Amino acid sequence: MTGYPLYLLTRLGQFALVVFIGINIAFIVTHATPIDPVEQSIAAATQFGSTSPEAIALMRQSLKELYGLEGSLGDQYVSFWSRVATGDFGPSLSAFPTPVSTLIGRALPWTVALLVVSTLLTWVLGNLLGGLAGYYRRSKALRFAGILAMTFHPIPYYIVAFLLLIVFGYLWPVLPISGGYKMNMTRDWSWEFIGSVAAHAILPVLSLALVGLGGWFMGMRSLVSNIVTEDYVAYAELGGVERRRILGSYVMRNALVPQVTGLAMSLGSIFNGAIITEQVFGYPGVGTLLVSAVHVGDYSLVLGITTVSIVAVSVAVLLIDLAYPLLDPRVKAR
Amino acid sequence: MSALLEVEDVSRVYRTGGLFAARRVTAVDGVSLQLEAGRPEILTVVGESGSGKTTLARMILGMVPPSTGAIRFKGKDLADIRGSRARLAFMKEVQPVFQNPFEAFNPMKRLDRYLFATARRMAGVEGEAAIRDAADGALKEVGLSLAEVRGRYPHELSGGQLQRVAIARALISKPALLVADEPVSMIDASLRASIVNLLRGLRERRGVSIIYITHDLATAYYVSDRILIMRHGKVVESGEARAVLDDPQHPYSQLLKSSVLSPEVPPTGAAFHA
Amino acid sequence: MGRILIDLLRFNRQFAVGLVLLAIVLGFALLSFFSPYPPNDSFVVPPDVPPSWAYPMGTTSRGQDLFWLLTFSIRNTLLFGVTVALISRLLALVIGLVAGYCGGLVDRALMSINDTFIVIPLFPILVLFYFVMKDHMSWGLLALMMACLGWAYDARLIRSVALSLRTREFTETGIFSGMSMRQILVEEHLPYVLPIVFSTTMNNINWSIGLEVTLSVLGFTDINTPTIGVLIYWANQHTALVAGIWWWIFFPVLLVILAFIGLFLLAVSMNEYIDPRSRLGRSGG
Amino acid sequence: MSEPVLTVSGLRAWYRTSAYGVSREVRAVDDISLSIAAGEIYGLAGESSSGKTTLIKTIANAIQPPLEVLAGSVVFRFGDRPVDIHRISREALGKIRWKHLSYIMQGSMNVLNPVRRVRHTFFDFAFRHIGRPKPEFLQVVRDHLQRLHLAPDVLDAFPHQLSGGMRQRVTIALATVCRPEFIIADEPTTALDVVVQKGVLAMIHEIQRELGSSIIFVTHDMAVHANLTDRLGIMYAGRLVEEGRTADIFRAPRHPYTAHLIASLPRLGDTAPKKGLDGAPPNLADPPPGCRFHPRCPRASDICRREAPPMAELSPGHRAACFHPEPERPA
Repeated sequence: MTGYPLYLLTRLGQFALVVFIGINIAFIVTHATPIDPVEQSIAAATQFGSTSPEAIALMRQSLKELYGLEGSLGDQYVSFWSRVATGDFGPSLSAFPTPVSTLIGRALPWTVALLVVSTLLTWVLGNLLGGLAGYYRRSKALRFAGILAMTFHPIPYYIVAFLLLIVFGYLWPVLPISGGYKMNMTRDWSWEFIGSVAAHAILPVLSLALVGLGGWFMGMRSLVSNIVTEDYVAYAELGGVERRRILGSYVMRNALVPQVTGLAMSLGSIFNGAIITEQVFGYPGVGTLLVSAVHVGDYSLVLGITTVSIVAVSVAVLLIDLAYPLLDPRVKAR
Repeated sequence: MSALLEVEDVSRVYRTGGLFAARRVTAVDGVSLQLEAGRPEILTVVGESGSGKTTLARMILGMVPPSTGAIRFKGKDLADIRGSRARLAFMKEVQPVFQNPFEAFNPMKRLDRYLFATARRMAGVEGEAAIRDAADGALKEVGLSLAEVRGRYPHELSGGQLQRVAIARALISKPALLVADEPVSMIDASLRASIVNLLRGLRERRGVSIIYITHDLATAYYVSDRILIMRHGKVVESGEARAVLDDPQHPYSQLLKSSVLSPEVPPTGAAFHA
Repeated sequence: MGRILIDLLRFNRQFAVGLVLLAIVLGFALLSFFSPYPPNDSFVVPPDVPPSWAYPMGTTSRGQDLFWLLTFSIRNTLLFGVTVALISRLLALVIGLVAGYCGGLVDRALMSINDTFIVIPLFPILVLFYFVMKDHMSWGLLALMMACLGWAYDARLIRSVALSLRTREFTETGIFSGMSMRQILVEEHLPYVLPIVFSTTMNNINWSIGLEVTLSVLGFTDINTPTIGVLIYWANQHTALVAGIWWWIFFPVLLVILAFIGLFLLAVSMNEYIDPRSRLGRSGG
Repeated sequence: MSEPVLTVSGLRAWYRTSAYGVSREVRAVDDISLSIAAGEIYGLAGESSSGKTTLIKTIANAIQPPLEVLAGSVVFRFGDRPVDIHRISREALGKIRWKHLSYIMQGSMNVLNPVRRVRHTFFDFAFRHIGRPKPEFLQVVRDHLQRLHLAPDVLDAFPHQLSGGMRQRVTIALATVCRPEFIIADEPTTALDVVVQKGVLAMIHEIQRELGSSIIFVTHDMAVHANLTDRLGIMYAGRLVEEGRTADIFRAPRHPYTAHLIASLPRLGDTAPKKGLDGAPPNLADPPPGCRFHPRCPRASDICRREAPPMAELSPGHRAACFHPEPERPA
């Protein structure tokens, strides 16, 4: 077997492995706890008010089922997987009886939209500027951009988002700093609503972009300064091929290939960044949901979000991997 | 007469690809050859890129196990050599010379350390003075001396000198067999002849058998006793070197020979007029 | 090694700036040993005093002298980063070198697992971890957890260096000179791997500090050990920004940003130094 | 005799590097003059670090730091106007490249863009010179490939789908599609297997005779020079040490270095002992004074250690830079 089918099989195998190991880590983590999550949940749920002992006993039983703590460890493992496979994490404890899957389903589109917009924007812009900076090494403006990239890139998502919050929330309050759209607005497809959504997305997108841009910028710049020494670039220059064509079709085009692999590899950490940023700006995605679930002690929701995150990121990586041969014709020959 | 080296119907298949799917490439396909003990000779393996000649050399050196078939050195199957003691005993007798002399030594380390390590570990020489003497003796054999090499780094020597050091190192343990993989292809023409002469001299003076891997028929003709022509992992023709090269029988050998450019200006002017 | 450092200091501005930034941060952390107050004592000074000669960084609403509190916090934060980096270095080095040296199926299997750890989103897992540990969560446990999850990217880099070293002829020369595998890995290969280990260490410290700060600010760690993140957490709990206690936020953020940029510059300059092209430019012969 | 197509005079090109406090000056090309006539194949021979690659880069004006041209000129004459390739504008150079002056690189290397189909590479390099609409341009390319016995489907291939020999043939087709007057060929057959090498050399020879182009052909392989080139220049340690008709040089080399080089060549069917040359080529960052070959030269005397021998014409069309040349051998 050769070519695309071989490649396809390899990537699908890798996808399965990522999901498998990821879910196992989640299982191990949840079962390594020294405390009893059932008792803890009951304590959390009953701390504000008196509940009758019968109700608590009932709750304990249903929680045990819910947590998959019934039976031997092997049984628990099997039931854990069956819940992952069906996407059924039971009802949320904090928003009882709304199923966890409904809550995640409501939040996920916000996160996905935030991720897609900010990732595409940063990736395209970062690669473009980085490519130019690698090719036109003497440009002052691009050198300055390099210093900016180097300053912002190492700062973690949380701090950048926090700084933006301070600047636009307290020092110069021109942008909405919280929520996904204006409160009390009806959710329809009116221009007003879309505008509000866009305005609320500016700061989250910006904070993701500030961190991400630097990474792609520096990665692309160093790739390009390597590629300009390749023989095919030297040859095109000897051939008098137009500079713009050399930059586009020879240098950048070849540098894009590893940058796409890089995108697939860093999706996990970009996702981390997104859910952290959401929390800072109270954006109604899974990040905010996750943090509030922890605060209210909603075990099923936390577990649901973790597993959905693992699967979602793996799927996104798989999609990039499957599209990769379009960019690199050599894959088919490997 | 007993055999020094027996290569019996050896093949090597490589797997490439990821963990979940792979494809197979046959590099060496059913090759057999034999060297007699007590009758040192230079056996040349000739082939173009992809002929499997380097894989064959690596299998004889025990660096790559064969997929099928057996290699025996002095009657002992290489597959049975296990443990570091047995490995060392084998390597004492079979030593390599590599293609790129600039790569054969760690650029960050001094050259003499390889000579001393070989003397200490492979030849079992003990005592600083004796180790230095062993290194010096081997270097003299290749036309250098320890004084010229001691404390020097690889980049301070030319390719020809480095290749001599590499050969000297291989000689310290007094091996019965040298496997030289394209030892002159990275060396400048003005230095090449002396390396090739050195190999010839070693067979005569030291009684070392040499497996000489090359793509160059002209040097093969100059040094070899016997020759093996490989293509796509298979041996297409073998025999006494001059006989084979003077009158090749296999169509591929004939093609190979007719493709070699002679370094003479043809009487008619350029060769490609026809 | 000493010459390399001097060369880098003299000729690489990024390295020099990085080193200076880091020296400032480190010096500040060392001051903690001279602190007049234990880190967890509160209401030892008047609360909410703006920066002044008496309190150069002001005081918190909990009556702590921010200057001295910050020395403890940055020390713990750096210590956390170094701990994670050291443990994960061990994993990354062993896995990277073994995969590279052995090659073949071992390499493919290890790298598949490796790529998995690169891709998996760690933040939700760490949150889940906190969730099930709650009060049992400690600084050391979190460091261990993060080290177990954060070695993969660096193992891949180390592996690629080890893989190319394995195929270089001088490795074979070493083997046929009778050197042992340990001798080859330590004496022949380690000098090539060390610079990349150094640069990945810096990046890994950055990464772990970043996650620690994030988790702490959200309150998802042990909030009784003072770290930069915990400091900001308490500031947020007291709505310091709304109350106008800006210094409570400003100084920790500034200090940790200096640390991030300093570490990053060291990593970048080291990377440039080990880049074969720039190495070519300064080799003799 | 008509004006030469290429005149190189007094060319000096050095590498100057400074990194981490180590400054170096490598005198890769040191005072070289030569000229190449129309329709001639000029061979350039030399070992590694003889400066031949640098000379070629300088002639092609592919000069990147740290390489610097310190003195001398490289003048091409296409038509009736001489152009100094180091002193013309970028636009003017762009008009000359490929139309008049093209280039063939070492085949093993990655000279074709790996993610671009061969057809697009032809467009990139040649379309603006041929000046015809697309379909007609493609027809020109197809006809040209056919003339070189290449199937037109190679146009649809990616470089990795072609074998090494095929890639090199495609490069030759690319370099000749605009029918240039001058072709620079830099080790075009070095990485190829002998069987393929022979075919590629034949192809170069055939197209050269057809177009009447001049070629400067660089290789360290003396056998290739013997069979392909009309005239030959031998470089040693950054200098041209001998130049003449290829047949004359092979029959009666005058410079001791050349003489040794030719005598030590292995020949199929020849087992007579060959002598090696002691020592090694000098480090060009610190070359020996006087004649750069003197430390290895069997004929060296005091003057060789003090002065650099000038290039002198020893017999018609045969020059060498040596105070004690090998004796002349009449044909």
